[in-house]
Amino acid sequence: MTDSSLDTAWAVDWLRRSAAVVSENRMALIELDRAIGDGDHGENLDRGFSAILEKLDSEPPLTPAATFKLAAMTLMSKVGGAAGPLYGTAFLRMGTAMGEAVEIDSALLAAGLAAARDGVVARGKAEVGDKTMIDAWTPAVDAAISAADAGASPAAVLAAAAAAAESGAVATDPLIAHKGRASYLGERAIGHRDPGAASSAMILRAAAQAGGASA
Amino acid sequence: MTDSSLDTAWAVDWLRRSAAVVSENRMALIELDRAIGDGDHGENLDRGFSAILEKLDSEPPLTPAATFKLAAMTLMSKVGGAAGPLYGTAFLRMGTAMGEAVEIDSALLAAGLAAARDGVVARGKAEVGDKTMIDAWTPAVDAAISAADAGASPAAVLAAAAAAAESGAVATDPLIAHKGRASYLGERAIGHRDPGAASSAMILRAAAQAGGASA
Amino acid sequence: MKKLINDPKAVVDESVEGFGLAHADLVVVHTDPLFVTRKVAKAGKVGLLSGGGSGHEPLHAGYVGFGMLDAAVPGAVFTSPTPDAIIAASVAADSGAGVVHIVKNYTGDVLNFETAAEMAQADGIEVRTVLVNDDVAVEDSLYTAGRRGVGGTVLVEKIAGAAAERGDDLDAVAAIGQRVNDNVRTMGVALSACTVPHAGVPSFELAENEIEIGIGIHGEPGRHKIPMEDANGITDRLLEPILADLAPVTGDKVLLFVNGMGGTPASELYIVYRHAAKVLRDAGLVVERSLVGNYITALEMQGCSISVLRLDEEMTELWDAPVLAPALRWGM
Amino acid sequence: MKKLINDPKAVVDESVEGFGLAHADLVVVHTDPLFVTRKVAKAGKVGLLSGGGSGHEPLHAGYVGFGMLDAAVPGAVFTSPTPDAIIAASVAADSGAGVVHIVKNYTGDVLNFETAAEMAQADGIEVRTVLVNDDVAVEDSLYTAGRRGVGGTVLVEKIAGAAAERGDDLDAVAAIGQRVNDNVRTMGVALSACTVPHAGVPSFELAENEIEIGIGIHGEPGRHKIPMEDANGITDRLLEPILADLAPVTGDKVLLFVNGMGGTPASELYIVYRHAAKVLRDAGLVVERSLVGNYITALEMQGCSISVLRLDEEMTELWDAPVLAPALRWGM
Ligand SMILES: Nc1ncnc2c1ncn2[C@@H]1O[C@H](COP(=O)(O)OP(=O)(O)O)[C@@H](O)[C@H]1O
Ligand SMILES: Nc1ncnc2c1ncn2[C@@H]1O[C@H](COP(=O)(O)OP(=O)(O)O)[C@@H](O)[C@H]1O
Ligand SMILES: [Mg+2]
Ligand SMILES: [Mg+2]
Ligand SMILES: [Mg+2]
Ligand SMILES: [Mg+2]
Repeated sequence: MTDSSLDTAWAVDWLRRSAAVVSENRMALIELDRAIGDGDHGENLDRGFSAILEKLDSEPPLTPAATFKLAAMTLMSKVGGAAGPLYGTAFLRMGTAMGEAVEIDSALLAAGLAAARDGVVARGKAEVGDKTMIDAWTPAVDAAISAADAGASPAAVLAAAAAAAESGAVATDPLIAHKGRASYLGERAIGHRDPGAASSAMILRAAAQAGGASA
Repeated sequence: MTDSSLDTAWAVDWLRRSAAVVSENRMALIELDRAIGDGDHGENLDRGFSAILEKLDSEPPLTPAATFKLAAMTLMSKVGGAAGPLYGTAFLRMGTAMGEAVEIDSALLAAGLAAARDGVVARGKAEVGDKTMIDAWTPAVDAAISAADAGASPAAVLAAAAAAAESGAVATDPLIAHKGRASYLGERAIGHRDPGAASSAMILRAAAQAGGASA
Repeated sequence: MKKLINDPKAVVDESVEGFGLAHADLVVVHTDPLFVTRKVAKAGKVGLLSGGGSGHEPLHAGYVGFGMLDAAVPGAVFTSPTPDAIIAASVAADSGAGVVHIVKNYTGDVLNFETAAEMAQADGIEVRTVLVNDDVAVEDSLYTAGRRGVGGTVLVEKIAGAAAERGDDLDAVAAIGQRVNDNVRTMGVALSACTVPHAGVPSFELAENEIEIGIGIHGEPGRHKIPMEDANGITDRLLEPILADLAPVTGDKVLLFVNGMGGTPASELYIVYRHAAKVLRDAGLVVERSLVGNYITALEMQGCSISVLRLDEEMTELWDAPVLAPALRWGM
Repeated sequence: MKKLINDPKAVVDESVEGFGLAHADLVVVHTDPLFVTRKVAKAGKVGLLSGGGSGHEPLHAGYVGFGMLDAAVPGAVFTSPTPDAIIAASVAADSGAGVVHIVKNYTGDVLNFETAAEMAQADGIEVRTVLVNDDVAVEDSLYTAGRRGVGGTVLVEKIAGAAAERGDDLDAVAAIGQRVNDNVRTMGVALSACTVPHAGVPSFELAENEIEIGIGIHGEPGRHKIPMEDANGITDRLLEPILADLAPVTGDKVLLFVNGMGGTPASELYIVYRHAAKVLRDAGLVVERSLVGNYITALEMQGCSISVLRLDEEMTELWDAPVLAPALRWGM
């Protein structure tokens, strides 16, 4: 791995850091989901990412794409609810976008993140402003593409994506939800952060930390 | 009615005052029963005595005995639980003991109270110290007989009975119960007053007030 | 207090009225006095009657129907019904072969049913009484009112009901009811108290991490409070006195009944059932029949009771016999 | 949080295991992935499968049996099951005539069942999906996830189950399921919240005199909070949007389903039933069939839902057809 590319170790580290941050924030995500959903988001993701850790130990993947496909299959079969298929699709599409590459440069990284986001949109049909994880992913992808176009390193691309995702998550606070369970609440969802946007920001921050740590 | 006897008006007044005191203390009796029973004693007696009031209006009784039999039949068919048959039997036996008399002197009054108490014992098999209404009735009957033997007026007999019943009720506080629901509690009943003893003391106080008021 | 009720004093009347409307194909509700009878009576059959305070639904009215009760007499909430209602229901349940009263052993129930039985007998109706007292939480001694009738009541009603339905005579029906009672033991636990509508406050206090062991079905406090435990631990605590008292021997066949107190999800009852079945198996018993659900409740109390009934062949056959009541139905 | 559970993470596995032990005569529990199938499958019959988050017991596993479901797939508490389990259950439920998936309309359920259906179809199993969305509390617009599937689900499962049992083909079973969904409307109320085991705290807050109108079955907040009212008032509030949306005409025959959310005594459900039956009668409708009890719950939540299903002759006939499942049984 060089300054200008990320490798399988990064992908694995990303997942491990995601597992750690989700586990640490399990209760916080439950609380967010309790307010405008059914209170299981933290539990569901924690179950899924714990299972990923076990899989990473028992069948270490050989490429970034294989790493993300392992994550996708595990999330799909362990998480359930809305987040399982959505995160599952995100990681699956990212893996597919990365093909056989073992070194991920900034352009491929941005393309991978865009494919992940497009996968979530394809499954969930949410638009920006619907108060879903898309409100974190779309600004993250936009920032990643801009950074990559401007010649930034993969680590910088990830840092830009994470920061944008965090702002995007915060920006869901004043919204009415149009998708997912929070949409049943109408105006009562106002003032609450979308749990999926919050977890997406955490996971993208984990990607940046893995990128920075190994850069 | 004279100083030396009570009449039907007294009997009716007793029941009316009992209804009033039970209704006023409905919640207090519920609380006592909630602590060591099932929390219905106040509700049950209130239902019974309210029904007695209606009956007294619609079919005014002509003798003390008829008054007490009306009370007995109403309590028996409206109260249920343990208190219904026990109070029902008490008033029934008191009525029977008074026969056709329209003037109740101290001796007959004491005999009536004793018959009432004996009826409760016959049905419920409780002894003094079992933490039941008998712990109010037995000292009341003893005091009534002593007073009558000493030549006291009926009003004074009732006052003595009421005072003794009140002490008897208070004296149930430290006891373990051997009859009724409170017996399931073993030592946990200690420190609580028996609800039936408490209501008996109230009802006997009502008798004395009716006697005093009309004396 | 938050309840789906109107006037607290009308709870029983309105509820039984709704019950009658919802199950008009099976039961008839009589008012003033209030009691419930089977829609299609069977001539010449021994009548089976039960009753007691309300708040234990579906007990007893839910068990009125083919193969179970002929009449049920609901009292006020947690208060035994009065003799006049029991007598009226006995008259309705009698088709000449006599009536068996199934009475839970509480002072109030015993006194009111005793009075009613006396008066019904005086009116020429033969009455036998089966007194249910299966609760091992209560010491059965001279110094208590004796063991309470709890979960076993449902089993007595089903099995005696099947005996009456097949044509057993008065003494035989009473005898099989008694045999069920002699072979069943129950113990309960509460995680929360219930609130009697007319009282408006919970019937006892439990701290956030306390449970009440040896609870009855009237919101009365139990044997003692203990700190919260897991389901397996609680199940062990309930089964231990049951097995000590029932003293079954290896190879005995039993019916395992895990009953919800009203406010406990079915999923939790099955977690208790799972461990109870294992404990019985480990004790060398054969769980031949099972019942899991809210069958004898204490309003919205959270908790459960476990009953173990030692079966013989006849009891098993009568248990399996068809029953068609609002709250218990199989074979038809 | 006080619950009769062991490890919060093992609640579903242990509960379903206990369920399987208690009903070993009717169902088989498969683990890893977890699903439940009918003990005696019928060859050549269309398979009926449902599933969803746990915590709604007896839904769905309680309805596996003759005349109803062939398979049920329980997810984690309040969390849709995953595609692998749905696929495995679909394979088990298919005897060559295809499988109908009955799915409650929640994003999670829809996405997981969609994925599973795609993959099962790719494996050569014909799948049809009936999406249940009977909850009138939710606006069905482009700006929401659409109406939720709630109480109507039980009715869809029973009636479509009877159609499958009598031998209807795949499209016909799906069509009758769809017809039930099109003719049923539901609205719920909560008097208290429930506590998801892994969360350990109640799913929403209600003041002592507040109730939540338009509640779903996942402890999610409802449409709005209002001050506590009496049962008749609450019943009126639930029926009003149901009737406005269903728009029945005088003389229509309906099934009235009063469902308990898990922590409400049966007596209260009958008080609601009593008034609801009166309101429907006053609206010129004929209450032809009734169902009262805990059939689709939200753990120990206190409250209820009312469903009104407009019946036609075929639906009534299929409703009456025999069913033999752990939680619904008649005619056999
Ligand atoms: N249609 C959708 N498109 C994108 N994201 C969605 C959609 N529906 C729900 N989500 C996301 O899923 C999150 C909820 O996930 P989770 O709580 O695990 O599932 P469930 O709602 O099934 O309980 C929401 O906070 C939201 O970000
Ligand atoms: N065997 C008995 N003999 C005398 N009094 C009794 C007996 N059993 C119960 N009681 C009295 O009845 C009272 C309880 O009455 P109540 O609450 O109305 O009936 P229940 O216990 O059926 O709910 C007790 O406080 C006690 O005084
Ligand atoms: Mg959620
Ligand atoms: Mg009492
Ligand atoms: Mg009582
Ligand atoms: Mg969920």
